[in-house]
Order: sequence, then C-alpha cells, then structure tokens
Amino acid sequence: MNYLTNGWTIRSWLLTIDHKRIALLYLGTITLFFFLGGAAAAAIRLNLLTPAGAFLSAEAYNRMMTMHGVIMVWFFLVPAIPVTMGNFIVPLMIGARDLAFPRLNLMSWYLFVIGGLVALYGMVAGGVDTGWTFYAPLSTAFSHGHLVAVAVGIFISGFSSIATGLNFVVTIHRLRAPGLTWYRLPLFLWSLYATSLILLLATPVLAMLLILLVLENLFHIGLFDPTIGGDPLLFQHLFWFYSHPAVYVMILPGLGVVTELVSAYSRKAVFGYKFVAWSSIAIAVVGFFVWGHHMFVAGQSLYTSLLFSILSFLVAVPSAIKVFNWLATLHKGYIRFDAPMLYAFGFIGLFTLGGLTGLFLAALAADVHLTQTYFVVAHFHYIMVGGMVSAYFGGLHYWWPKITGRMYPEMWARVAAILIFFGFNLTFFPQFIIGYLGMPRRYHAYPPEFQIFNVLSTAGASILALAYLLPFGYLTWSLFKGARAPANPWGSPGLEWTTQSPPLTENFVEIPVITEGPYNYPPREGLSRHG
Amino acid sequence: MTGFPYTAASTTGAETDYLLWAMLAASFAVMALVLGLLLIYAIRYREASRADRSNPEGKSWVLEIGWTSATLVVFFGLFLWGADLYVRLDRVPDDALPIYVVGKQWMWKIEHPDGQREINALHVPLGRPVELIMTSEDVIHDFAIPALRIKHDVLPGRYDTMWFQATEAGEYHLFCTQFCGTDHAAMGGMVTVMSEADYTAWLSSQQTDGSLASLGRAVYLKNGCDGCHDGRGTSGAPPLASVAGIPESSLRDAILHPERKGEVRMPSFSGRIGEDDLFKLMAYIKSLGGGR
Amino acid sequence: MAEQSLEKGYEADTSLIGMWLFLCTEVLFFGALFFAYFAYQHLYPLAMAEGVRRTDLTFGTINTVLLLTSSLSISLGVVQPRWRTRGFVGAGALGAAFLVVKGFEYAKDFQEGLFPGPGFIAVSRETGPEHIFFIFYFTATAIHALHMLIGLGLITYALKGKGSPVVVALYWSFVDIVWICLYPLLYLVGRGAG
Amino acid sequence: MVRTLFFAWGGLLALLGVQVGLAYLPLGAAHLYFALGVAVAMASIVAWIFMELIRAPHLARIFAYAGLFWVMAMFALGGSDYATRAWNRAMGIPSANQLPRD
Repeated sequence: MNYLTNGWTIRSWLLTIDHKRIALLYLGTITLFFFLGGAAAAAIRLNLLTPAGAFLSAEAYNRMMTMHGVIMVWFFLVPAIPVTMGNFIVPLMIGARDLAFPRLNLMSWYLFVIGGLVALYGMVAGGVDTGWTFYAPLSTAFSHGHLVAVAVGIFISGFSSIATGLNFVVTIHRLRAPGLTWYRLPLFLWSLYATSLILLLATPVLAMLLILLVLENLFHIGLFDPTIGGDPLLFQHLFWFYSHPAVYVMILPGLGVVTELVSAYSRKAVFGYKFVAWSSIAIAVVGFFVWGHHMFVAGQSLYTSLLFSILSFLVAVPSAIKVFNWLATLHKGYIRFDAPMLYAFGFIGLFTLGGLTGLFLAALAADVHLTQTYFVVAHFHYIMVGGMVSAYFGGLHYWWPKITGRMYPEMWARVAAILIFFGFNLTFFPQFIIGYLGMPRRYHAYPPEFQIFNVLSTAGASILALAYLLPFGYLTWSLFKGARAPANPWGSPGLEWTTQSPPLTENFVEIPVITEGPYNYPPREGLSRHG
Repeated sequence: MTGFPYTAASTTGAETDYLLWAMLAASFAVMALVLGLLLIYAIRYREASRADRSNPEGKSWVLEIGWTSATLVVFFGLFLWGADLYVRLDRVPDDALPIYVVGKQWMWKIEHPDGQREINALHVPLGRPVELIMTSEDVIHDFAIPALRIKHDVLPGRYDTMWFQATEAGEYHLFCTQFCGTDHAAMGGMVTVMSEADYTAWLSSQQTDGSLASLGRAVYLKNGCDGCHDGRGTSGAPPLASVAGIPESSLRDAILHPERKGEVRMPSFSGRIGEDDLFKLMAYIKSLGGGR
Repeated sequence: MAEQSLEKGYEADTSLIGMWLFLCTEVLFFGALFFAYFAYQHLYPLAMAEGVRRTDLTFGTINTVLLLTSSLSISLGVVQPRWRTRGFVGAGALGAAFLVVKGFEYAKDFQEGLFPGPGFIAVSRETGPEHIFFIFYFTATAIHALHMLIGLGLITYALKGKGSPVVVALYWSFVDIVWICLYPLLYLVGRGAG
Repeated sequence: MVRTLFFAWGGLLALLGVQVGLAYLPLGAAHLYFALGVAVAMASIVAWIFMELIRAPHLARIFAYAGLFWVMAMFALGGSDYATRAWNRAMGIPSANQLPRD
C-alpha cells in the first residue's frame, strides 16, 4: 500500500493535494517542455551547420531561438528541481506529512500548465522574434509576433513559481519534525530554501514588467519608446533585476542535489556543513545586487558598471566555497561510481568551468569584447546544461527508487551519463572559441571562417540529443520491468530513506524525532550494497 | 583568413588580450586543481581501495578561510585590472577623429567629417585615435569590431560614443551584436584600417558634396536657427561659438528637447531634424568653436 | 495528525507568516512600478510636476481618508470579536466608496484627455513628456483598484465565516499602505509653486 | 487596544494634513523626500498598529523587513545608474541656465 496505489482515478490525480502526486504531475509536464525546448535547439544547431544558414529562414530562426529561450528558461530550468524533487522530497526530509499549503501546491501546478499552454499557443500560432529577453523598443514597437500571448503565459507561470517558493519557505520554517534544528537539515533543503527566497523576491518584478510590456504593446503608451521620452534602459534594469536572480534559482537546487550526491556516494559527511549551508543563502542574497553586469556595454553609467563589476566578483565566492568543500568531502571517502555520482563528477567539472568563464564576463574590459558573442552562450550553457541538467538527472536517478519503488538499470544509466558528458563538451566547448573570435549571438548566418567550430558544435548537439533520449527510455522501462526498490538502496542516512519506497500517502507511520545531524553514516562494515 | 582576429589590432585591444590571457591562465590553474583533485580522490579513495581513511576531519576553519580569502584576493585583482582598462576605454582622447554612425534596421550609415558617406563599411587611418559618435533610428543595435576588441550598444534617442586606435592595417569584421530583428545577421560589413597616406588618398577618391560642417551650415539656415543665434536677435540665445565645446549628447538634447531642461524660449526641433542632418549641424557648430 | 502538535495557535501563526511572506512579494511587485516612477522623476522632473498639477487633489484626499478609515474599521473588527461583522462590513463599504470615488475621478480624467496614447492632450509643451506621468498614474491606480476588488472579495469570504479574518485584515491594510505610498506621488509631489 | 487604534487613526489623519500642507511650501526638489518621509511614517503606523506587526510572530517581522530591504536594494543600485548617468562627460547635459549668455 503506497501513495501510488492509493486510488488510481483521473479525479484522484487531477485533484490530488498529495505533494508526491503533484511532484509526478510536474515531472510529466517538465519532461514535455524539456523535449519541446530541445527540439527548438536541434533546429537552431541544424541551421548553423552552414554559414548561409540554409535550414531556416532568418524569420524562422529568430522565432526558433526565442522559443528555445522562453521554453527552457521559464518552463524547464526555473521550475525543474524545486517542483519535481523539491515537492517530493522536502516533506520527507523534514519528517512532515505534507507541505504547509497543499491546496496552494496543486494550484501552482495548474497555474504552470495554464501558463505553459498560453505561451505555447503564442509560439505555435507564430512565435515571437525578439529573443527571450524582449528588449524594448524592439519588443514594443518593432516586433510583429505573438508577444502578448507569450508574455501572458509567462506572467501566469510566474505565480506558480511564487506559490512554490511560498510553500517551501513556510514548510521548512514551520513543519520540521521535533528535534530537527536548522543545522540538522540536509543541505539540499538549505539550497531549496535559498531558491525559494529568490523565487519570492524576484518573480513579482517580472510580473510587473510583463504587465508594462503588454500595456506598451497593446496601447503604445510610450513607457519604453525613446521617440516620446521613454527610456529603453529602464526595461533592461527591471528585466535583469528578475532574470539574474532567476539564473541562481536555476543553479541553486542543482548545487543542493550535488552536495547530497557527493556525500551519499563517498559515504562521508559533507565537509564544512555551515559554510556550504550559508553559501547558498549568500548566493541568494548577493545574487540580487549583480544584475548590472548584463548592461556593461548597453549604455549604463560608468560608475554603476564599476559597482556591478565588483559585486559580480563577490557573488562568485560562495560558489567557489561550495566546490572546494565538495572536494574536501571526497577526501578520505569510500567513493562509488554509480550513475548519480557520474553526474555529480560531471557537474563539478562543468560548473567550475562555467563559473570561471563567468569571471571573464564580470571583468569589465573583458566583457566589452566577449559580451553578446558565443562566449556568453557557451558560459551559460556550461552552467545550465553542464551544471543544472546534470544535477537534475543525477537527482532524478538518486531518488528514482524512492519516487517509483523501482530500480533503474545501472549500466544503461552510466552509459547515458558518460555520453551526455562528452556530447555536451563537444557541443559547447567550440562555442567558447568562436565567441572569443567574435561570432555574435543570435545570428542565423555567419562568416565562413567560423564554420568548422559550428559543425563540431552541431555534431556534439546530435550526440547530446540522442544521449538525452536514453534516460527517458530506460526510466520508463524501469517503471514496469525495473527491480523492486528497497527502502534504502544506497545506504544513505537521510530521513526520506527511513520510509518505505514508494512512501505511504501520509509519508511516515508516526513522525520521527531527530536526535543527531544529517550525515552520520553507519560504520563501513555493517552495510552491504543494494540492501 | 581575413578578418580573423587572433591578435588584437588596437592599442586597448592588445591590453584586453593581456587581461583575457591572464584570466585564461588563472582558470586553467583552477581547472587543473579541481580536475586533478577529482581524479586523485576518485582513484585513491574508491570504495575498494585500502587507502588510510582514519580520523577524517568534518571541517577546518583554516582551510575555509584560506580558500575564501585566496579567491577574494584574486577576484579583487582581476576587478581592478578590468575596471582600469574599462575607464580608459570610456575616456575619449581629445585629438580623436570624429566619425558619425547612424544604425537603422539592418544597415549602418557612416559619415566622415569631410562629407564622405559609407554604408556597412568603415575606412579609418592607422595609428590615430578615432571616435565613433553613434545613434540609432529605430531599435537598439550594437557596433562591434571583434578584431579591435570593442563594441558598444547604439541606442535610439541618444548619442553613444566609443573610441579606438588601430595598430595594424587590414580588413576586419563589423557586426551588429544586439538583436535587432529579421536581418540582424546581415547588418555588418568590413572595417578597413589603412596607413595615413592611403587614408587621405581614399578620402579624396570619394565623391563628396562638401564637408559636414558646410552641409551643417545649410541645415542651420534652412531651419532658421540664425534668427536667434546670429547674435543680432534680442532673444538672449547663446552665440554658437560659445557652445561648440559642449559634448555632442548635450547639444543633441539641447536642440531636440530644450523644454526638458526648462528652456522655454527655444522651440523643440524633435521630429523636424533627421539624425543625418543633426550630425551635419553638430559638425557645423563644432567647427565654429575652432574644432576640438 | 494526532501526534503532531498542530494545535490551533501554531497553525494560525503559520497562515499569518504565509500572508506576511505573500505581502513581501507584493512589496516587490509594486516596488518595480515605483522604480519606474523614480527613474522618470529623475529624468523629467518638470514633466512629472506638470502631470501632478493636473490631477484632482480633492478626489485623492477623500480617497485617502476613506481608505485610512476602512483600515481602522477592519483592525477594530479583528481586535474586538464582538465588532467583527460591523468592522468588516464597514471596511467593505468604505472600500466600495473608494472605488466609486475613483470611478468619478477616472471619468473626469478621460474628459480632460489625460489617458496616455493618441487621445492625450498635452497642456503645456514646455515641460517634456507629460504622458509618462499618466502612464504611471493609470497603471498604478488600476492595479491598486484590482487589489481592492480582490480585498472586497476576501472580506465577503471572511464575513461568511470561512478563511481566517486576521489574514484578510492584513491583506486589506497592506492595500491601504500601497495607497499611502501612491498618494503623495500622484497628488502632492510638485503640486505647489515648486 | 481599541484606544490605541483610534489614537493611531487620529495620528494618520494629522500626518495626512501635514503632508498636504508641505506640498504647498516652496521646497523645490525636496518635495519628493518630504512627502515620501511622511508617507513612510503613515505606512509604519498602519503596519505596526493596525496590522499588529509589533505582536506578530518573530518570523513575520523578518519577512516584512526583508521586503523593504530588497526594494531599497533595487532603488539604490538601479537608481545609481540614473543618478550617475549624467556625470559621464559624454552624457553630461548642463541645465538651460548654465549655458553661457551673451
């Protein structure tokens, strides 16, 4: 008897307020959007095979590139880990029956789906040709796509993020099991708490900006129209005030998942617990003060650019602290190379490279040369795809037995992890080079001397696309044919591993009382693998 | 391959390259450290190995303070280096040759002070600072020359300036790097850096209907500016020679939107003078003050 | 649920904290609009002052008094359980009055051609883009009025005994705070000789 | 408690009067800061007394102040761009009366 078999009617799924079922509903929606965005990316890479960009017309390329951006940012990366693993694991990790506001949680899924459908309508009906950044005055006076539909779609899905953020913050504060102090919380919860803070504080600014954008588009009231006194930089300020913290929303849960994986698969407590915990909060707070580094060449005042440059260097320090602490955790550990650990190793390498190239863009003079080129594209893909998506797959595999009660096929999972790592590097490393050489972003055609690197990148993209299909395949297979999963297949000390897999609807028979910290592993001899 | 800027072809560009190579070296060192440690630990502490794992420490203030302060020091150094070069990039030398650039949806219109006009192409002399005074007629564009390691957004409704001093003759790519609509990819061309002699030869070979300043005089008269500004009038308008030294952006706002600064006696010329004519007027006003 | 100590007080506090957190997001939501106002106040002080001079101070002040009183009324309803219905009904009535007065003010504004866009009549050319003030004026008051409507819905919901009245009172008083910050920017700054 | 509510209400109306009065004094650019100062005072009265922030749970107070802190951060950093944009020589625009008169 578990939450899956507890009633299997359409109503029991569509009107459920069980955080575990809502997590599965989200998992399905997220996967759909991931493959939609991926299809747009495949079209872009195919088009860039030749300098003339023969596969897509200029108009179609612009709309495809915007669609890839909008779907990936708002409908996959921002929600991914918080709404799937977060929704499922947070109550289990803190010993609670459910989140603080279960009905709000279901509403957040419906808002996400409605927002997604409205945005999808906008894109299918004709798409938007402004890029996912919607800069004025191009988006307000010179674009002739379905901007209003896409903006309304994102606006609605924004409230789904706010609802999820609100739920997590209140739950982690108020519904912890007796004895579970803040410093006994698993670090995945610290990173989700920091993510929720950003979701709560940044998304409203995006909501207001989208209202102004739609008003400007419908009534041409001239707020961002420079010919009648409007200031285009105001749009950029408000946009990046949301969008930079949003990229920390995307990566922070990944940092949390990797901290859990590194500790679980080296059977060792996380090194420097307090530093890793508070570095998540530091990233969330300082992440709000750095948005100006997107506007170094946009005509922002010189003195403000200096201020934002120093703050952007500061925000990189907590991430460095996390990487060093992971390495110190591995020291003197018992490292096992299961699939999630391969994803974690890939994450550490790629996230570090992504972070370092971010420093290139924070240094003012270097940014003048590198911004708006493929160097920036490679930088954020290293962190988003190399970092965030690897952590998403790592976490998905790590908690798969707990979510579905089935074990995934280990060999296939390792093959997929390695294939994804190499496909990714072949896709995005060449982009650093053509970025330094000056190939601009969002070009559907380019000078012939950049072709060799684009061909390499497209080859890599095809490997990556195939590699992403593998987990989809064998995980679905494991739902029916996978081995039955024990309560604690990895021998991890987390609270979620003390219940059965898949858990009961009410999670725990009775609420546990916590007496010691989150990462104390039983002595080495007492445990066999696959328990 | 022409236009392939492995080495920077401008004074500030060379310095930007030094910063980029230094950061690359630092990143290479950090990556070597991280990947090295990952590899060592993966082999040494794999589950089956017999390595000694006695008394593993859970935390160590020395290590934490150590690597945090190390990163802070390195980052602060990189910030200073980048900021110093950025400020120098922002200060235009006074003897720079002004070239006027108007970006419009999907082409660059360039005007030289002596009246030569170019579309999607720019000819500049070697070894002399050149200042680009840029504006846009519709959306935000970005005038980018990767070989010279410079770019700057070109916003409608205001002037943005950028300068460089080329050090190597040759042909380099010019791109628009701020997304501006359908033919964003087609909006570019070639920047040709020539020796001083070739440059003057090229200038004279171009057909021109008078220097910008003379054309500016025509715009000045056509719009009746002389009524107040010739000093005869009683309207208290400043003689133009006295405002010649004011930067172009200030002149532009004073001409197009005087009312925004409380100047009620001068009518607003917004919408009555196009961007090209405004550049000519600027050149004319500046020529009255004996040039810069 | 038995063994988990979710007695009434703890759960009430949780919903209180949840509402304060939601109000935190609303502060950022309106904060973005105020940022746009302060940006244009810096760029075009004269144009914004001209805009303020063209709004109707009497309507604005009446509305402010109405809203302050309705916030008092709902707080009384929360503090004194026996005055609960009277407090909430009073707050709702005053809120409705606010919206009626706002309606008249909008009608007057439309006649004077203050709505930005093609119909906008710029009185004096000497001060720059006056319409920008009215973008802020109409957007802010429209979104505030929308929040008032949601507040009225919540009040009727609380009057029917469902939901927690304290949380509804918090939301209502917050909407009052938003108006307190809007009032000077729309009706006072720059109105005098300056 | 009821008495303090009425007392606070009286205070709010008084502050409103002060605010309107201040608007007609010739303060020039300072109008904005005086008017906002009074508005902040009124908002604090409503928040502390009407919304009982004083007796609210510790956490609620933190979230209230967090909202204010982040909005101030947006105004400070975003505002610094608008404030210092005119300092840069190229953007500098002298106001009309600074232009030399003949």
